[in-house]
Amino acid sequence: MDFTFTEEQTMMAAALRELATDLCTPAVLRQRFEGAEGGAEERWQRLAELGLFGVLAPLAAGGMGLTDADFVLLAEEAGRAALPEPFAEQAAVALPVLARCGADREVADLLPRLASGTARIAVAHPRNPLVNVPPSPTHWLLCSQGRLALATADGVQAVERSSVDAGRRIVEVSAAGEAGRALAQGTRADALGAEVLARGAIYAAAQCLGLTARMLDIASSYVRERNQFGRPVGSYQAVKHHLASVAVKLEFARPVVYAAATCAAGTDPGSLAAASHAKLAATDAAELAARTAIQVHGAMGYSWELDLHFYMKRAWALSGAWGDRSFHARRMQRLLLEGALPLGPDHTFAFSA
Amino acid sequence: MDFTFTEEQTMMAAALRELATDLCTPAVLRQRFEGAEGGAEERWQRLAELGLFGVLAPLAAGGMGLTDADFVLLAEEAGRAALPEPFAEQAAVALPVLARCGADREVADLLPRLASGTARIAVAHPRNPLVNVPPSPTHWLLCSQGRLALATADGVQAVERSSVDAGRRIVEVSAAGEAGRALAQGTRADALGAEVLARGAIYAAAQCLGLTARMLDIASSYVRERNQFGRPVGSYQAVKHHLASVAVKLEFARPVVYAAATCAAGTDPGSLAAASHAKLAATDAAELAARTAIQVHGAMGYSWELDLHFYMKRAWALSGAWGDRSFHARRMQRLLLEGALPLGPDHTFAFSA
Amino acid sequence: MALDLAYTPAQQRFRSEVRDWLAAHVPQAPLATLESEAGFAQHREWERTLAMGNYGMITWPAEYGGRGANLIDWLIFEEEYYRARAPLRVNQNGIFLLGPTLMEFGTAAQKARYLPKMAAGEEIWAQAWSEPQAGSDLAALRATAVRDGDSYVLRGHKIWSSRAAFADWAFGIFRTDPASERHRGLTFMLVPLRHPGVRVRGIRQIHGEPGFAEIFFEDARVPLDHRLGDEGQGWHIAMATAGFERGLMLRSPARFQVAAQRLIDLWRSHGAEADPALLGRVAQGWMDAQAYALNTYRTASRLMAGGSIGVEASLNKIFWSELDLDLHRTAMSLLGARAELVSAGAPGPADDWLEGFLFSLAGPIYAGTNEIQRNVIAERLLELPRA
Amino acid sequence: MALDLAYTPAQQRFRSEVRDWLAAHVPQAPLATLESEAGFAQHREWERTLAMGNYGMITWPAEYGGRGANLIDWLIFEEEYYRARAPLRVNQNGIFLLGPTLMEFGTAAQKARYLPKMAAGEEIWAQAWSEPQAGSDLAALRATAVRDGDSYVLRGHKIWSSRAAFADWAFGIFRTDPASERHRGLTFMLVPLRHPGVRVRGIRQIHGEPGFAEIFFEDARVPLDHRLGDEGQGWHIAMATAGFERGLMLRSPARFQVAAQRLIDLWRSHGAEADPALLGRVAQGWMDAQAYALNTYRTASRLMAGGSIGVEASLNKIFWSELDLDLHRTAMSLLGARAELVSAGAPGPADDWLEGFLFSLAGPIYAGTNEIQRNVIAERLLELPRA
Repeated sequence: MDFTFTEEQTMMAAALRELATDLCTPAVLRQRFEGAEGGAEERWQRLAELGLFGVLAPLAAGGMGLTDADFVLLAEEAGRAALPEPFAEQAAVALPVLARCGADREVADLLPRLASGTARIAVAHPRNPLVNVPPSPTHWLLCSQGRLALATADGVQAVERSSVDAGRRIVEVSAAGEAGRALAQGTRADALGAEVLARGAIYAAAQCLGLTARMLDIASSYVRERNQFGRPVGSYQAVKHHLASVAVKLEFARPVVYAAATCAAGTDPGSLAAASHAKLAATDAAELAARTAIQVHGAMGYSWELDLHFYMKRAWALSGAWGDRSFHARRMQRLLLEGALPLGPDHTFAFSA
Repeated sequence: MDFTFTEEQTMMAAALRELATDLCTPAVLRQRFEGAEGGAEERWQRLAELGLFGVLAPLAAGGMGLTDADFVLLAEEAGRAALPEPFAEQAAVALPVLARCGADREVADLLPRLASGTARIAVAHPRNPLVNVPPSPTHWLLCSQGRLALATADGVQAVERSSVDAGRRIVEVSAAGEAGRALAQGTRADALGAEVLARGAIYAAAQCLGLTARMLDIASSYVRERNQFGRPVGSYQAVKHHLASVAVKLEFARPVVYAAATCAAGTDPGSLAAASHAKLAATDAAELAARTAIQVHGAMGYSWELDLHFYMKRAWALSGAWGDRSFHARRMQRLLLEGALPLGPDHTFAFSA
Repeated sequence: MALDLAYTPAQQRFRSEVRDWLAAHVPQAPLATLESEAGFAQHREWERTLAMGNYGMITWPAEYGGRGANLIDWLIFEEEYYRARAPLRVNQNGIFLLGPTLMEFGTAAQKARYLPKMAAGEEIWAQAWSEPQAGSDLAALRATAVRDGDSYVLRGHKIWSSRAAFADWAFGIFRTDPASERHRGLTFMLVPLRHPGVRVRGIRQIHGEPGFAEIFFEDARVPLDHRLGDEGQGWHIAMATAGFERGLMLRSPARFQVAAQRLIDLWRSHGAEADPALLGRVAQGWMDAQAYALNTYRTASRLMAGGSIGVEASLNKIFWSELDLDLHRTAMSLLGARAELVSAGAPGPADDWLEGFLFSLAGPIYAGTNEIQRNVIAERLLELPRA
Repeated sequence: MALDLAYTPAQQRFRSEVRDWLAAHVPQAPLATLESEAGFAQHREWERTLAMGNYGMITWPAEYGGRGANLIDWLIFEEEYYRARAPLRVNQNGIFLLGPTLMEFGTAAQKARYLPKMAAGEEIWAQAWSEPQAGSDLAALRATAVRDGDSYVLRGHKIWSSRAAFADWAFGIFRTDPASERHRGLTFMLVPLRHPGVRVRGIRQIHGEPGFAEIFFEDARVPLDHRLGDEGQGWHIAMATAGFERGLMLRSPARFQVAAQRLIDLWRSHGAEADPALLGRVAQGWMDAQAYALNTYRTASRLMAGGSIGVEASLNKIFWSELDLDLHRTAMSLLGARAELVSAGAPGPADDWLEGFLFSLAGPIYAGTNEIQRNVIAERLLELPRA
């Protein structure tokens, strides 16, 4: 039992933060919001150079062979930077699930290419209808009821959609249940689809942690500097308490997301509960952070010129992605009432780690 | 259309406030909490002398023949004082409903005695299982499914119960559906029972308004005087904002309760919605006031010595009386979704006034 | 008998008249956004239509182009207006804020010059209060209007000016005594926006549209009669204008009642898959909109009986802004995965709610932040000591 | 590999041992309330039983009567303790607060005198911090301990002293320099409660029981060796004690996990008639209790790896106190009309929840109000400026 991260784990996250500091600045996000490419290719290349697409890939596929405990801080950093690309979707949703289908020849060929970032995959799931696509996608992983399919990019009909979060490029897939070639069907496909959803939810949650921290930073910096009525806005107790409440939410969402990452592959009730709990706790924190950050900025927070809105909008978008609040809340309620989830103080870690 | 009270209405309320200032002091409440009678008889007499039991009674029964619009401020004052006796239950729940059964000889005889306070009635309803009984009750009004009955005090088996609000004396009735003599049965009884419940809810709500105002006064006074860290506690912005939020709740609960009083006798969907809305809004305000008042008092608010807890406890007790939060919330949800309640801006007063 | 909540026959007749007129005149197709030049022109045209029906500002006295209607009539008018889904009022700064201010503080010549064109929808007004360093703290403003012979020379930078992008005129306060501090030395000015030395630049808001503008005054010269009231009286007049803003006219309950009604419809279409807790929030939204409407009638009755509006304005501001936010947050939750969608062009329900949600985030901020309003309530209503 | 959330075999064995021991020793019938003399004696007896099993203070070093267990073991112990519904700890002021303080600041003689009796459950300690005019603002205290030859003479009035009604000793800070102000001139004292010049009076709380007491010092004379640390060092030592209070030991997640579990049971029995929104609150209660447990393991791991606890203590305080309040408010809502019932004597579910609800109201107040904790977070973690 050890609930701390290793130095290796935090250093890998620091490397991603450094990358983002160079290539995912607010200025770059602004370009994305204006419709430009905003350095997407370069970011993808640099992620690939750092080997980050392969963190969870088997050594045999050229990956690092690490675990979700090693990935979760990376997703948090991606969130902190509002990274536009579906990095977690490729590296920590599609790849580990595809790795379970490694007996399939095409999949076996694809895994090293996904791990190196030369292949680029988008992931559709009924609970994630608006798909964040990588720049120049090569493949699709398509989940639908009783079917898990792999498709090449040209084998999928996707329509572009416009989001309040213009940082990402989202599309909607039509006839996802018919496109591509089935890798699994029936209950096996549903089990793999459930893992896709759990992974999507957990890493969306991790991104929300990073977004929350970023918004809290932006807001705290602003109120330290901004003066009204002769004193810094941040010296008013009401402003302090608003921001402190965000800090509390963040502090207690973090361990929930980290714990969920350790059972990202689990399908037992405890693991499902952990994933839903993570999604709910982290999106709640991010939504509170957004609401609070704009409030303490005053009219300034409402302007396009400030960077704050890039992060707020990502938070709102992720809130609905990979199972919205209703989906996870209802699932959690069901799990708590059904009796399969062990309750009580001796069952804090009632999930398959 | 006039949403103000007349001078007569406010003066009558002022008279009750004066009575309470004499006879329903915190010292008296303290006696009640210690198990003593605490001047109950004298209060009842004085209420009778002022004619207040007869406000809604017909002139022919020796009453004032006034309307619920004239009574609602009286209930609010009863709440402000945490009046222990079931004044509203006799004067504004039982009496107007019994007046509809005036063809019954026993009822016709009873009405003037209720209006003068010489008879004293307790009211049981399935949604109000814990009944606040008057000192030396003479009668019971018993509502059960398909039956509205009148009983004499000795015809009812009631067991004393102990409440966190020891100001009132509450009992639970066994076999309410069999005691006494039926005045109405079937759908007519149910309609009268529904009016009993609506009236009980509306006047419990009105009492909660008064309780909220009282707790807000107590807390505001305390924080004006109490110093910590060299300045009044009430000068801290966090304390200010807590109490201001209570003031907002109170301001917007008031018109809801007043409007509901004007349709206390209604059985149309708008009137039922108004009653449930009143109960929810006023108990929410009172619960927030209680929580806030104790918080701004610090440890002091937690002590028996301070008067605050008399009012907090009444608020908690009334919250469950005459339909608890769940009952009214579900009824409101049903009314909003069923389609019988007209919605939209041109239907603000969609109840039978 | 008071606490009489039935409409009089005259009030019922007035409602019917308004309903009939709106049914005949409200444009069938939604107008383009106020934040585009074309849309602004369409809204201007609608103001002219309203004025022709004598519905432009029914509470104004007849001499200034109104009907002298009372506040209950105003509420009825607004209920019907929102019920008919009639367009946003581009003229609101003029008719609700500057109009009453001019009636109270203007000279006869000023009233004659400005009010009829305002009433006719011919001149549209912008607010010009805030400055970059004077947001919540308005007394920190620095823009100057220095007297020079028969004119004032305006210098400075106003911001968060609503409607200014396409409006004709703006009103605001300027420092006529450059050495003065805080509330002193300020003067209320009326300033043409298409004028030498006046430059307007739209501010993109988080939804990407320029809902506000900045106004740069670079030695803009206006005649002396563009001053309202006396020199140094600006703060006093501005507070009166702010009083009108906090009054009952601007923030109609009807708006929230319509939103609550739409939210119930949204539950009907999306509730089957929703967290049951959201139904509670939907119902709470309706109840709060209803409470706001009832309280507005209560305040209107009180004002008509000779009362005045004081700290109630702060209670109102908090309540409607939090209500609006709650309604839209609930809608966003109900829309779930699709809440983020902007369906540019064709407005779908998600689109309306998303735009409304973004707008609702501003509610607790503008017209005095809710933090400031809570201070006001604590200090004025509850008599708590200042820090 | 870190972020490893599996218990080691040794930890699993320890859990089994604790579970077995508790199953054999926890009294079958609930003890009488701590707030009665008889109940206090029963709880004292239970402390002795715990001590005999060497479970009294497992994290204390062996030399002082503990097992030198680490924080993860402590959490496991607590989980089993709450799972077994074992009695409240009457000894908590001693073992969690004064014990560690003595180990850090006491002389060898003081440690030898006090720690073994504390460990054995023979002497029960009360806190004596607050005074009537010094609640949140502890530095405003006025009680004095004036040196007179070989003793200190204590004068003053302490309040909100937990356990004091029946305890043997109290610890607190007194002003040894009567001319001093605020944090200076204070000294940490150990005071026998059954002693000439010391008078204890129970304070009835809102539930009617004397959970706290006042202590009046009327020229109570104690020897010099009742001083802990140096004269004038009192504030420093008291802050260390407060640090132990804010640490991980006192507020076990297990307590809230048991409450959340009971709340789910309450929904199972009362949910059919309940507002569906309450199910969301029930689930939120479980999730928050779970989050609190996970975060406690996280902090424990960090502390075991050499970290220290700073502003996290304030984050914790807010979270558990609001969680506790939410759990009990939800239960009260589920109990509906019967929530107000006190079933004196026979404890039914309503009774437990009502008592817990009243207790939970104190959570956001004691051990530093949540308002003060939010200030601390804003200033220390977010680096916002002081007012």
